[in-house]
Amino acid sequence: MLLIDCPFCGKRPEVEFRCGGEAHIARPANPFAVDDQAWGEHLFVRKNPRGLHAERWIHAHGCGRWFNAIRDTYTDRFVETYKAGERPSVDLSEARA
Amino acid sequence: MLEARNLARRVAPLVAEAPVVLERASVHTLPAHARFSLRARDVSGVETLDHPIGRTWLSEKRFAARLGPDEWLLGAPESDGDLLQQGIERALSSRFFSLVDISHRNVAIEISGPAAAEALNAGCPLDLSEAAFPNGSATRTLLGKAEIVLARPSAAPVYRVECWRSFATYAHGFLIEAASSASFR
Amino acid sequence: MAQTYRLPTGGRIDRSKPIRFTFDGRTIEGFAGDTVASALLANGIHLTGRSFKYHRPRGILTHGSDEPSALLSVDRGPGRIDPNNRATVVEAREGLKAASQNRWPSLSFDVGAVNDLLSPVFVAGFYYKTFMWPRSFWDRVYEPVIRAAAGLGVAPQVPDADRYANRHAHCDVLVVGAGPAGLAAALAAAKTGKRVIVADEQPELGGSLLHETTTTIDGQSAEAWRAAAIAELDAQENVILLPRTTAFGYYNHNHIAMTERVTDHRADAPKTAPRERLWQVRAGEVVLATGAHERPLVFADNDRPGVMLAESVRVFVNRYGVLPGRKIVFATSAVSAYAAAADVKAAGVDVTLVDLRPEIECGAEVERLQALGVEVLTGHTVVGTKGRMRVEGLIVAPVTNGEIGARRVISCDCVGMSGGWTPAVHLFSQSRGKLAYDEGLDAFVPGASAQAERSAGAAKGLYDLMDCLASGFAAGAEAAGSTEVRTFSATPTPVGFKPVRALPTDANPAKVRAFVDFQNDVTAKDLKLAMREGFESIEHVKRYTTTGMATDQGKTSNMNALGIVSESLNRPLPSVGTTTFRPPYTPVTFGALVGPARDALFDPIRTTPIHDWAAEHGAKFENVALWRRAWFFPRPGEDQHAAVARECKAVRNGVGIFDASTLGKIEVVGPDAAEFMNRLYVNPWTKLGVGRCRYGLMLKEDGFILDDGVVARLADDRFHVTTTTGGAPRVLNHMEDYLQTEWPELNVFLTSTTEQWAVIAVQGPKAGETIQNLVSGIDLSNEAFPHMAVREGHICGTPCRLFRVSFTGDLGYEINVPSDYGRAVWEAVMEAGAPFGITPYGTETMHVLRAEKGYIIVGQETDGTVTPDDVGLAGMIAKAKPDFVGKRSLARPDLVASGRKQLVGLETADPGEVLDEGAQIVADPDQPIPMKMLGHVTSSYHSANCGRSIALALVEGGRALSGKTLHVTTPTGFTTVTVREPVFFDAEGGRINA
Amino acid sequence: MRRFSFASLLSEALGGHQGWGRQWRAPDPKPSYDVVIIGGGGHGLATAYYLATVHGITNVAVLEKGWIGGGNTGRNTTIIRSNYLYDESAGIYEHALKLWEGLSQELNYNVMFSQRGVLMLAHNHHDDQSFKRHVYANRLNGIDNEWLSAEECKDFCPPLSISPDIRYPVLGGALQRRAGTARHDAVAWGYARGADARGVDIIQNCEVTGISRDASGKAIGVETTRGYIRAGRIGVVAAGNTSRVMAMADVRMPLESYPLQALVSEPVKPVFPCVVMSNAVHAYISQSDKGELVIGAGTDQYTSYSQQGGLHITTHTLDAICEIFPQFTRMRMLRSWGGIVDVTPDRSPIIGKTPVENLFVNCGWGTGGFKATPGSGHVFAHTLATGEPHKVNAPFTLDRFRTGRLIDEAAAAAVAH
Repeated sequence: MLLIDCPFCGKRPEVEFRCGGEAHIARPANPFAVDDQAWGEHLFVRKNPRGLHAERWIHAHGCGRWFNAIRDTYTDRFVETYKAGERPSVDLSEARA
Repeated sequence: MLEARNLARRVAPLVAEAPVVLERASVHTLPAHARFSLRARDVSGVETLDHPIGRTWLSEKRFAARLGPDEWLLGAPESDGDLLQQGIERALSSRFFSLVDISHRNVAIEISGPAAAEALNAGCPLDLSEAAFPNGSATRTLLGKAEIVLARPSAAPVYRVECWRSFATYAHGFLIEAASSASFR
Repeated sequence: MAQTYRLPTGGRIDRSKPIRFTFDGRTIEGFAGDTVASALLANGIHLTGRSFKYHRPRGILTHGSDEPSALLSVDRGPGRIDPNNRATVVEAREGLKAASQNRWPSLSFDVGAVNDLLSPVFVAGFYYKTFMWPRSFWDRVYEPVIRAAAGLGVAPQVPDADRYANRHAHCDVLVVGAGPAGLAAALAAAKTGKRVIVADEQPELGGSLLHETTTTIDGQSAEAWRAAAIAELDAQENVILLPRTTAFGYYNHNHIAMTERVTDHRADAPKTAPRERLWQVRAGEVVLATGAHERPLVFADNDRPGVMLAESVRVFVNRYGVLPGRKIVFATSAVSAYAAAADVKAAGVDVTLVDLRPEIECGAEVERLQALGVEVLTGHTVVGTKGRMRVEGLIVAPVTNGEIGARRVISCDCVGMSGGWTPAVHLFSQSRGKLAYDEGLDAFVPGASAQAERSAGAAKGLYDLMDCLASGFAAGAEAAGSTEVRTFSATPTPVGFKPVRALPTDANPAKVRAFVDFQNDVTAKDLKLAMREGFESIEHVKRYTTTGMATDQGKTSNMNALGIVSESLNRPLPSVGTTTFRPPYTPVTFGALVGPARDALFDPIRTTPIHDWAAEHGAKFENVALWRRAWFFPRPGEDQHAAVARECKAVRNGVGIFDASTLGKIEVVGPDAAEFMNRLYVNPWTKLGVGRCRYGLMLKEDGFILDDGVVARLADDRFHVTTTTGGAPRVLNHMEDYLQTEWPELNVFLTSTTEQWAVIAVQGPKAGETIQNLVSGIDLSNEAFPHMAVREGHICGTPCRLFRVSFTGDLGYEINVPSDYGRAVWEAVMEAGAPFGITPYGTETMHVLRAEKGYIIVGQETDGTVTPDDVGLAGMIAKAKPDFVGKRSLARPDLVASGRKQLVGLETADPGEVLDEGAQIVADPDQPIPMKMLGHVTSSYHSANCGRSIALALVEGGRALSGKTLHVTTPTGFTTVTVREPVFFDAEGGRINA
Repeated sequence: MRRFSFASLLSEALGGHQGWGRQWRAPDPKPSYDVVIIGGGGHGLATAYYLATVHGITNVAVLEKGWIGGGNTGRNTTIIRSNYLYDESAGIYEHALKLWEGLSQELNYNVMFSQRGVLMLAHNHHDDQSFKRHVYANRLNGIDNEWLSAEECKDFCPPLSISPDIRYPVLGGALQRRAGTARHDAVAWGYARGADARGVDIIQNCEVTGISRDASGKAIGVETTRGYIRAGRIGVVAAGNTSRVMAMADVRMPLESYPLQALVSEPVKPVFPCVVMSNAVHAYISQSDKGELVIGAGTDQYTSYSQQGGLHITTHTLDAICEIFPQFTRMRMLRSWGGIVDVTPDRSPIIGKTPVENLFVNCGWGTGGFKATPGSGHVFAHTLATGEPHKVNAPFTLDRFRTGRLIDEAAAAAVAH
């Protein structure tokens, strides 16, 4: 069971959280401006990296806030967590594939 | 809401449950209480609310547990419910907030005794040690398969477990089972 | 004669507390402190069971949790019988009944032993090559026979009489293993004041110190040092000592799972005490002081009862005061066996020691042992054993430069063997630390850590007592953030061994059966066969031969198997790889993992404030998500059909009352509430007036229906949203997600009020008359309070939110009152409705009544692939809104394509025939299989009000098929239906406004 | 290929089994192949086998970064069934089931396909309706599936508790009698041996590190840890690692990889005669030929390549198992493990062409890939051989995530009201 550092509550056990998948996928401001291909990708295509991954979590059985995390999907180690709307301090483009 | 106005009989979910007193941990149901869920973004300067997440402002009769950056569980004796509501409305009058009566949504159970924390840890994955969960702590968490708000209102080994009413039978049963297991060395 | 092999003195057993238990019906005497194994040995019993495949006689190999052979069924009373217990771990207790396994009719005469004669055929992987003809014989003949022969013990037959407990715990330092290294680590960590937990699988803490009789530490006996260390730890409040507790799993982020055996060893345990307790520890730092396992030697017929590990012989003598034999031969390539031989000799036993190593490599230990009167044969290999049910002799031969000399039989009744030591790196490996091969130690040792842990003592290959103590202390101090260093003085431990794989032999290699995995009957020959067949990765070898897959998970076999593979392939051992260690370290009862989550605590049963009333009035209940809802209210003599028919008619003709409390409720509050609702629902909300309600439909972003429910506007900035019962948590999550992450600029807050309100639906033409005298402050007239309106007022003096809504198509109200008043208000409404024949009804009647009106139920008419248009609700969609969740997806090609399934009504030709829900629909029942299916029946009931059966269905292009005939599957064939509009009752909708 | 039979076994027994040769060779990679298959699991090996046997294409390499069958093939709970709801899924799983029924004989390798029956328990009205929908749909598709009452469920699976007093009483169940289990490792080995005998090169310890494309964008070869290999066509069958491999050709996939856990008990004498699945309480269980209870746990909630999940997933599964089989609390968990499953948004596979010419993909089997192994390999071989999908895999396109034509079995079983 992971130990997750909620930006509001500190380190808490995974069972209090729900994972919301890949982070920083912005909903297009005007969905009708994108074609079916792009809309399909928005809905379904995910990076799914082996390595650093920006993902969404909600401290559902805690403070109830959504936040983001950078986790290495190979080691399952969290590099950082940060509030929704903020950017991570690590550069994900350098993350190992 | 003032009880005097009500003609209908009130039936609490754990009304029939007698206190369970075991050697090292005891489980009691607590009487009805006025409670509100307060949601607000800005509470600066409001003494009863402006404290860290996970901490509780406590007076003799009322409490305000900060469960998150914008969420508080407020409590008062049944008869003080309207006053509490008015107080919050006054204090936050110029700001955006949501105040919702949840007096009947929540049920409180108390577990106390030297093994109270250990019993809670049968289902609650948090560190309840003196350093990690001192007097005045409160947080939403889990007890087995039920979500609860766990509060520690005093320095004594006494914990208040609040859950939604339909989970009360489960939470109560869980605590009794846990208290009896914890009592066994 | 009882306990003829018990030494007159010595050992840690309590001779003042004799106990009696049975083994295969025979009474065994022992003492408190015995394991079943030590007591059996004290009674001269070695034969304890039959092996998995060949049903060979097997005895006790080890003294601990790595035991692969001595597995017993243990009976501690009714509901307390379980198989596959290691005799070396089960503490003997009064009244326990142990039984051998995998034998029939008896342990000494086992019919299955015929397999042993067939062993030339039954080699590794033989079953992949045969049993294929005739095809049908696999299921009917071969497999049943194979299954019956395998499987060891018998599964419990009745529900468990025991309880189990769970405990989450936190500490700064967790020390796993309380041998010398672990105790030293704990002492160091405890001194810092940090929170320390010490867990050890044995009943007493101390590890190897429990059988050291001559060793001293810091000038005192090992036992005195051990006792002082434990006393010191026990006295500290920051330390929790957990004997009988096995750390079995090392999970992510220093989450360690351990089982504490609480009552199995106690005949006097209170009935309520948990049998086991699962500890889930979140540790800041972990010290792994898990010790090492001794390796068996691989030689012909090394599996005879009486052949044991050398150190185990020593443990039985020193710790339990038991002689495993009267004439014991040690066979070894490790110096540690000399200590065992010396201790056994001191106990008065005739001892011979055979060392594979040439004398020159054996050092001073040889002379020391000879001085005690022990015959020592260096440079000798073992080529076989004598005996069957018990070893009677060891066949040895000198070996010089690979040449085997003349054989010699040393008669004996016990063999102690040692092929060296393997650090127990299981937990380290589970923590995903990298193992490193140490050639000098011929073992994998902990390399780079992946988590906050460190190993100490024998677990990292340090076998000298002084080193163990020092490394333990250093690890404990470091884990606790201290830099304290301490040295210990202790009797030097002779260490070192020569790695051997299969022992050299002069026998025909095709005939030699030298066991590597004792439980799964895997021989060195099997491993070589696997390699000949191209299975070269150790994982392949393991899977093909099943070595290492037994209940000891390879603790005794893995290194020998690896070594043999490495040697045969002529590849360095690390390149063959080590198998991955997975939890659990030793098997863990399901009960411990389940803990209290049984019976009433398995899953919460959610009930409404009116539940008890319903139960008192004979309701039958159904499970809906976690809720238990009243299903129908049968009167005496009524079956479900009759009860539902009566309830349905009562609602249409008078008034019915229904507990709708389980509906999800969310209070949406804030100046941007209407905008938020606009973005989430397909419907428009801006113009919904205060005091008005609207049916809302919500989609997922993929365009499919997520949920529905009535929404009331209580104020400009306050909505009372309702959801389906099962959808309540999902909808709130969905809303929170968008609110927090997509539209944080909106000033809106959400609060679940599902359980704040009891909801009493009063439905039917007499609904208004029923409640009018109970309500105050609300004008119930049609003009003042029309359909789809909401008012706040009082009922029975209790504040309420009164909705004029209907899920029946008749006049209806939903009374929301604070939950604690639900039952009283319900009873008041029942009383007020009595003159109108008010009838309580359950979910089944609710379903029928809404189906009569063609109202959908999300999850029944929809299934996660259904759009608003599919169910005829496209009209709900606000045309003017540029966007809402799911709108874009509704324009995807397949969602606008023709031929989608659409909601229709179906009528059977026979009005009495009720279709099966889930039945499939075809145009032509005579077409060949596979048939083209047009859709399926989503809802189907007998409607008492329509006087016939009714059904709703999703049918391909269904709306254009009205009046057409289709065919629907039945349990025996097909039946004919006519497609129609999905409204069966009051199609004009007049009743709702009546 | 040396034929396996009781006679050959017996004759080898007389000679101490010295005469058995390798079941498959260990060749060095050639510079070029007609088809390169990335991934030596069951699906990849089956693909190679059918390329050789059905299509006569034998200049084929299967590249495996570890040892064959070491991924999900060797980590699953071996359940095989075909009683899926939608025509598309029923089509491919039934195609596979028919191949399973003759597989041991076809491969001359006993894969121990055991038609013990798979019983799916209904615990509420919604299950009842949903399973009947399946039963009827299967019947019209020619797939066996029948509805059993609770008592009939108990007769079929005696250890089952049908007490009305348990939390979610058993109301009935859907039984597919032709469904069952197989010996997972043997499937990989049997296909490997069969493919190898027909000339396919199975190359272990060979990790693909790049996919090379020509100026027109066409895939033309793979970079590997054992050198560059030219390829006429490339089939990616890399399960949990598909996203990574496809990224080498700049193709982004609608996939996420999750840890899936499973466990076995200590072995016991035959006690559990079939496979039981319960969606409502999230559990499935069978007993292996060795006697171990084989129990499937769930996936963790986050993506991961660690093949390790949390203990709470295991405990949750065992809660459910012990609720319907209360006598099993005294059984012991012997071994638990994790695999990485690649999951598509509709939990159905993607088998077919990709936007890159000559690059084909077979992935997204999620938690259900083992049962499809023969069918998946068979139709993917067709796709690789002809460049066009077989009619059975034609619906399982990558394009469906654009058009919305999803094949969502899980949504069809959505938990109700």
